[in-house]
Amino acid sequence: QERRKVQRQHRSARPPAHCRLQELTIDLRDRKFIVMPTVYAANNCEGPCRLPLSTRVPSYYSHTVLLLGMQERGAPLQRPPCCVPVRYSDQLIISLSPEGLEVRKFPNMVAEECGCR
Amino acid sequence: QERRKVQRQHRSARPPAHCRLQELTIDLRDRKFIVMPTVYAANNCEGPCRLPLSTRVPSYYSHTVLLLGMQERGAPLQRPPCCVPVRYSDQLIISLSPEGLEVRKFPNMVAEECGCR
Amino acid sequence: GPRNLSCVSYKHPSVRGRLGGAGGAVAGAVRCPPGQCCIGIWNRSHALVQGCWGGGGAACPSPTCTPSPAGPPGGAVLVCLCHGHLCNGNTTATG
Amino acid sequence: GPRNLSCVSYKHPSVRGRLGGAGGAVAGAVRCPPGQCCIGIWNRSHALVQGCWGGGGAACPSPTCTPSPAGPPGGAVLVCLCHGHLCNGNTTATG
Repeated sequence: QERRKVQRQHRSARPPAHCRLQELTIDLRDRKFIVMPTVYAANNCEGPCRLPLSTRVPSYYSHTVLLLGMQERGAPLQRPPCCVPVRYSDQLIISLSPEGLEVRKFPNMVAEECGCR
Repeated sequence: QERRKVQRQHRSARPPAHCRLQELTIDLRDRKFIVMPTVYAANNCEGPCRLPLSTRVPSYYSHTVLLLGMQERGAPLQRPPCCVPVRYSDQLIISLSPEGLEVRKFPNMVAEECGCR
Repeated sequence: GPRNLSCVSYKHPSVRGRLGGAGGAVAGAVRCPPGQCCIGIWNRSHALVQGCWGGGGAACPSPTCTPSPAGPPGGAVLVCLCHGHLCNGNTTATG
Repeated sequence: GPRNLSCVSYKHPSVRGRLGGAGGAVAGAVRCPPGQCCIGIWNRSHALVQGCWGGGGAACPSPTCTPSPAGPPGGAVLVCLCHGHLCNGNTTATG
């Protein structure tokens, strides 16, 4: 059974066996107009996309399965299937501009689920 | 101005400058239960994801922009942003089994739009 | 490709599912969306499915229906694609 | 992290937008979703925003509010994160 929670492994640990959500923190301190957060858990999708996907990666599409099939039969693909976020969540950002402080919700800031596309 | 239609370039031509939809035909003749189609235009998303995305790739998310920002500042990413289909269409498949002929619509068979994720 | 072709539309009762734009299990004709071809599928003795097919890179260079074997070996299924008016109704290859 | 913390809730009229769960421009208290911290943001003379903050990896190790500078240099904005009951109401660093 695949665990669908964020894998809290160290960045130096070996990469995941299949495409899955991994912990990744993004530092926003160089964006001076941002008051909060200074760092946030954006996460990332990492790991190989290989057949059979059905037992390995919960979110997959027929298009991906057919691309992987081509690749397995030795047909080179310009762009092989890739492990990417397929669901995101929002992040509140508190920023300071000449107009004052603003609290705003930004969509698609945090990777929540991964799939092969 | 970016053309959003399928780029009908030959496979041997140079790769696209940015992430975009490219023509790709998938051969289904080795799947013996399939009567039609024998080949179909599945298409694929190809090309690099680079900043700024706003002027290059219509579909992009904040998460991707922040990952690309990390990469530009020299932070190595386990999984850099990738050019993938973000919208698909269906494909009718006519198959023959011992139960007879079946016409069925399969979802997510044809890449229609690309984005960096 | 051909624009708004008319094709013979038919579905044998044994066939599950349907072609886009095809009617029920009665013989008739159907007008196809732009760019589609006529398709006909037969087994040894009778027609199985007739209607519109394609779009998105499908090709039907022939104006007439010349069925050829398709699907699993031994399945005895013949398929034609064509772009003539009601071209999928007539074939010399089957009874 | 702390569970269902209560925090002081306030928004100065000059501030656009709102924190999750924070009320209007009146002083009060708010109960946070599990795992969140209390946050307080001040400028030189007064509080700007107080309420709940975080989830998803945000950390607030301190039980009390110790504001530190944040945001653009010269912006004179101070921020604290804490996990004590109504801890974002009191700070010794601002008037």
